[in-house]
Amino acid sequence: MFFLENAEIVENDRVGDGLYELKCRAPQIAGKGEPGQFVHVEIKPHQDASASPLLRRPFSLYGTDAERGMISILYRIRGVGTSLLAEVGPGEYLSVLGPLGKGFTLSGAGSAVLLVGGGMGIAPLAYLADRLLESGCGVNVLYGAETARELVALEKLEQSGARCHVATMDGSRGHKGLVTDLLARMPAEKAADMIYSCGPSEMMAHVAQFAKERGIPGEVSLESNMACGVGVCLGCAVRLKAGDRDYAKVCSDGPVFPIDQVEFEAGEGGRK
Amino acid sequence: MFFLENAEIVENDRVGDGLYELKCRAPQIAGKGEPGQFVHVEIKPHQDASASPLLRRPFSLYGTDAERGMISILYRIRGVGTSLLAEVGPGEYLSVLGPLGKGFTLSGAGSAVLLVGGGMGIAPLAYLADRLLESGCGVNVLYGAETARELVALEKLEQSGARCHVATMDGSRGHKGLVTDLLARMPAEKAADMIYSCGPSEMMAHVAQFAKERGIPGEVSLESNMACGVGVCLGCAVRLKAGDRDYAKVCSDGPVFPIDQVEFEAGEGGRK
Amino acid sequence: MNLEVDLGGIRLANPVVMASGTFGYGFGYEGLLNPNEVGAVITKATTREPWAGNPPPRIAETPCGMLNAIGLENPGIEVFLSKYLPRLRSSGAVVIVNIAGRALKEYVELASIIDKATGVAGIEINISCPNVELGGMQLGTAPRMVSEIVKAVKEETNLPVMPKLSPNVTDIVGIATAAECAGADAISMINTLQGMAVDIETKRPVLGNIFGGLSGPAIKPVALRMVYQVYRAVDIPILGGGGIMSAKDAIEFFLVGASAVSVGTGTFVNPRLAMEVKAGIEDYMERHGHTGLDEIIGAAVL
Amino acid sequence: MNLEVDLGGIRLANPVVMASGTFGYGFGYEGLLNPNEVGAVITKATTREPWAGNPPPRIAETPCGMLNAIGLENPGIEVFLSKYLPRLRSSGAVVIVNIAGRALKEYVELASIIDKATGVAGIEINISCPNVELGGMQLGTAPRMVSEIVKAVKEETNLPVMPKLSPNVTDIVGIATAAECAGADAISMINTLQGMAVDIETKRPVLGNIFGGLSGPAIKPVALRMVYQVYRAVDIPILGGGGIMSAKDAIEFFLVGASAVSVGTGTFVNPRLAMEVKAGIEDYMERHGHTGLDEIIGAAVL
Ligand SMILES: Cc1cc2nc3c(=O)[nH]c(=O)nc-3n(C[C@H](O)[C@H](O)[C@H](O)COP(=O)(O)OP(=O)(O)OC[C@H]3O[C@@H](n4cnc5c(N)ncnc54)[C@H](O)[C@@H]3O)c2cc1C
Ligand SMILES: Cc1cc2nc3c(=O)[nH]c(=O)nc-3n(C[C@H](O)[C@H](O)[C@H](O)COP(=O)(O)OP(=O)(O)OC[C@H]3O[C@@H](n4cnc5c(N)ncnc54)[C@H](O)[C@@H]3O)c2cc1C
Ligand SMILES: Cc1cc2nc3c(=O)[nH]c(=O)nc-3n(C[C@H](O)[C@H](O)[C@H](O)COP(=O)(O)O)c2cc1C
Ligand SMILES: Cc1cc2nc3c(=O)[nH]c(=O)nc-3n(C[C@H](O)[C@H](O)[C@H](O)COP(=O)(O)O)c2cc1C
Ligand code: FES
Ligand code: FES
Repeated sequence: MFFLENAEIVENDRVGDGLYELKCRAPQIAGKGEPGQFVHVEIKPHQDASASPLLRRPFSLYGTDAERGMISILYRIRGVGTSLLAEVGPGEYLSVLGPLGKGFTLSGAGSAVLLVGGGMGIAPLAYLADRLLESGCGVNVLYGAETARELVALEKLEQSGARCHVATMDGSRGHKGLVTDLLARMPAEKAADMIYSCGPSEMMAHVAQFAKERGIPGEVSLESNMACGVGVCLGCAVRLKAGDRDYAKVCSDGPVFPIDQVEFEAGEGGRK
Repeated sequence: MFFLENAEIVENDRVGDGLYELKCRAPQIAGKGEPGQFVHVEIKPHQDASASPLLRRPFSLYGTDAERGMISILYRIRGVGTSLLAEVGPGEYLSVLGPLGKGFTLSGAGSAVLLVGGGMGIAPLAYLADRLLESGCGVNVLYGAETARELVALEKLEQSGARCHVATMDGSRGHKGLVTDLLARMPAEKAADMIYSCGPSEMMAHVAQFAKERGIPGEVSLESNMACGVGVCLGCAVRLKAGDRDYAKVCSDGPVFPIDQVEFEAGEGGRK
Repeated sequence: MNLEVDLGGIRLANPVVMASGTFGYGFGYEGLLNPNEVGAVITKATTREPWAGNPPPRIAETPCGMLNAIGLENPGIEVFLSKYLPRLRSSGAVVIVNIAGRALKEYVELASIIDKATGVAGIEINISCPNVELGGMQLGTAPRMVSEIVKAVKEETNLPVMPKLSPNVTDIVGIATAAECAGADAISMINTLQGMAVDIETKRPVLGNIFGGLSGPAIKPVALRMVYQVYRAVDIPILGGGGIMSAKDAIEFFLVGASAVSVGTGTFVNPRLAMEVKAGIEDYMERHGHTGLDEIIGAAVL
Repeated sequence: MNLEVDLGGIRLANPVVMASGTFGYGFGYEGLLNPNEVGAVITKATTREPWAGNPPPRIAETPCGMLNAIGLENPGIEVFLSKYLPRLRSSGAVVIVNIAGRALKEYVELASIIDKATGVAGIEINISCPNVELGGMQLGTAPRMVSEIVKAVKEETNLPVMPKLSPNVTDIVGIATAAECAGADAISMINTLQGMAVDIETKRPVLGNIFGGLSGPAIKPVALRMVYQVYRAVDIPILGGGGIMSAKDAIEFFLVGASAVSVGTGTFVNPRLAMEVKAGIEDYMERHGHTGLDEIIGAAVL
């Protein structure tokens, strides 16, 4: 069950270099959305009509506020669609379709979970952390970025009570290097009951390896070019494992998949 | 000689139902533009990319102010391009190509001229009136519109010193009926030394007939769909007379043509 | 206002049809757009056996259009009949099954199997998919092949049969008349134009399959031209489409000779498009004083 | 940075060429874009005798594209040679003359006349115009006809000869290889896709000629696909174009195998486009560490 809402933008703020947080009024989506699900957003056009995007663009829910009827997304400017999205302002309207896809399986109260996110992969994880903390889980977050200024979800994560461990490639905050380096520092016993991850493929590959070694179940959120977003066009297909005969649809079989069902090829299915 | 200018919009005001006057800073065009010439304007895109215009749109110069480096156009919302044009505001920029085409032949000082305009056809004539009055001509204007509210150039014309005779279809101002009805009221002797006209084809057809009967030379400004605006694409071709073997290019052979070179077919070449 | 139309023996309550491959098996947009609201649902291409489809990426965007290279991924006719058709049937939707294959034999088998099923209103023969190595478009670009396939399918079934033509041909009229002579009940057009996209940073084709099918507003002028040409040449009804994004676009197709219109890519942009098109057609007809679609079908054909 | 390129014997100082019919005889944009700044100017189609062209309207806009139905209006070869060529020649521009006709004989005559003129760098054979009743596209859609015309023209002249292919064909590779075998020095592609537009208020085709040629960004995916296919099949250089609106678009054409690019409709939108494309190609090559165009030509062809 999903909705098509003409959502009034309440804020669309620059939160870092090329990074934006957009909040809009979409009460039906706000009432139903779950962590890991996404919205499919129509983009306003470019001055050059031939460069204007025809298709919608998918973004993970970064948060929902059912009471106020608001949803938020966190996004990075990547191409023409996201550039144009950054130009809309409060009071304007966007057509938003959602919530779409399968979200994360929420762990039971009391369990200890580990979230590993890189770049924009943090968006669905930050929303997930909120929900897990509300339900009484212990939440550890390994959060990686290029540089401290890009750790745009850190404040939100810390405020909601998650224990955050940070890595930046330039060492401007936390560990200098890959976020997956931090995995090695996790206690050998009971590192977590469940692992959730979203980010670049290389990162998720490491996380999957770690989960396998420690025998911890987990889930990852994948990415793919989309047309419909609802499972009818078969455009978002990914082969989860090299040997699979069939393709999975990121939009409706996922975007969240069990971590042990995915083999990560360099560059594919990941989020920057 | 023409220019491509990125023109800052200074005002784009609604001056009547679906009628707008746009002023922008285009110093090179302002310095060279002559009455009857036009500018070719790039249009900003539509929310629906597939409805956005690719091509520029032509508009007659309604006025130039070489000192302040400003030009103005007067336009009516007709389709998608003009609708979008009405949405741009002061401070925004438009790419403007011009001045293009052949303008009106200016009459010598002291001559008595007659201008006959209908609808948006008044735009080039109002600019022409200005110049003719400056050079010491006596200017009579026959100005027709559907209703008084559409006589948006009347004030400008009267301020510049032209003698205006008005006709409206609904009789809300001046003569009730066609502007060409006013032709019959012109003095039989020396009605004018020269006639200039722009408007619907039916109107121009009457004016041409009148000019022929009285033996007065004249000029008309025509319209046609355009691509390049500068004479290279041959897209704006019109057949001036039914018997002609060749087509004329409105953009570069015109838009102004000697009145006796044109046969007016209903609906073709006119301006609403 | 009567929007009913007869598409070669398939009765449609309204002329807006969901294009194959863009509406799955009818329930992808449930709640927003239900299969029984539209004139008919043309299901995703079904083959004899399951097909895995092409490697990703399968989608790329182009100016006013998109490329797809799905490669006819589908679970095969048996799964279609057991898993998807029953639900569609019970919804009350008019179901047209789009069939594809690598060779004549597969089309024949599919037709004979579908003929025995209940709840199918007609068959659309996909001889125009640009995204598969064998079959698909290859079969649809020679009049003789088109004729053979239509004849063979007609022999297996009493259902109305509608070949879907490829625009990637020199002579669309030759193909259409071949189809008509072979006994086609209607003609569906157009499928996608073959195109490609390139990524200048990676210096690679964007699509896993290199080539894909271009759909969306970009192709509308080509689609209108072909419908116009075919309308002048054949007497069977035409299902017209390609780039329809509004009621205005749909009306253009009626005016050049389409009896019904298909909406594809437009649904991805606006999931309610089919219903908005339907409403817009009604408005237009009312405004122009028309009471039946036959008054506008082909009205602009000189 | 070396942007020089050899287009089948025509040496271009830079690879950005003005497409036939969109730059007149070189001086329409004087001051903004001069004929000697671009790689070459391809002049508006010239026929043996003057042609009046098609009735208006000749232009319509479509999503991300435009239709034209000029109908090869031109003053004929004699006027071209006496009135337009001298000025172009003295500007220092590289001039390629686009020729068209109703029959083989006219092409032959044109070639022999142009061969005797001075200041022409090459001949583009227009066998792909969708807007004339006879000749034009009809001649360009059958490999045998293409072969005959190219051979006949080659016999009359030592100038490099470049047929311009129509995209309105089932098998572009067959046409291109026929041209190559017949002795073509290069291939120009693509001309416009045949399309039409309809006015739903007047219920008439928009264009006086009903059909027109679709150009602009809408056709770029089709053009890229065809250049890619032809590049794999022939050894002569390709002048690629169709919908180029930016340096990025141009680079896409190089990557799929074009040796030079043509800019057409884009100039109407942005008169300085050719020079911006040239500058953008230089930037790209610098950024990617390329020193010659040969390093990117065909780089994305698998
Ligand atoms: C389920 C899902 C959730 C996502 N969540 C987020 C998020 O929370 N924050 C965020 O910043 N980004 C997210 N993305 C990625 C986001 O959708 C892309 O960055 C965006 O579509 C790029 O659009 P563009 O026009 O700016 O880029 P383009 O210029 O179109 O292309 C840039 C890149 O984006 C990819 N791309 C293009 N079109 C699509 C499409 N239709 N679908 C997916 N990718 C495409 C291309 O492969 C290309 O590499 C998510 C993607 C998916 C599939
Ligand atoms: C030399 C000249 C001077 C003009 N001066 C004025 C003026 O001062 N004020 C004014 O209001 N209008 C003027 N026009 C008319 C103006 O150009 C059209 O109203 C405008 O192009 C319509 O664009 P649109 O996108 O709103 O309409 P569309 O939706 O494109 O179509 C509406 C109508 O405009 C016509 N049209 C479409 N494209 C073009 C095109 N490229 N060139 C010309 N006509 C086109 C179509 O035939 C159609 O009937 C002038 C036209 C010309 C040729
Ligand atoms: C993602 C996608 C999948 C498609 N799959 C099929 C298919 O399986 N069978 C078929 O005949 N046409 C298929 N088509 C073509 C459409 O049915 C339609 O003919 C084409 O897209 C043109 O219409 P449009 O511009 O409205 O999309 C597909 C199109 C798209 C975009
Ligand atoms: C108005 C117009 C006139 C054209 N005239 C000719 C012509 O005379 N001869 C020719 O070979 N191509 C002609 N063409 C085709 C262009 O040269 C070019 O091949 C085509 O427009 C595709 O490129 P584009 O999308 O960059 O415009 C014409 C195109 C347009 C738009
Ligand atoms: S995006 Fe259409 S099936 Fe996933
Ligand atoms: S608009 Fe191109 S020649 Fe007049």
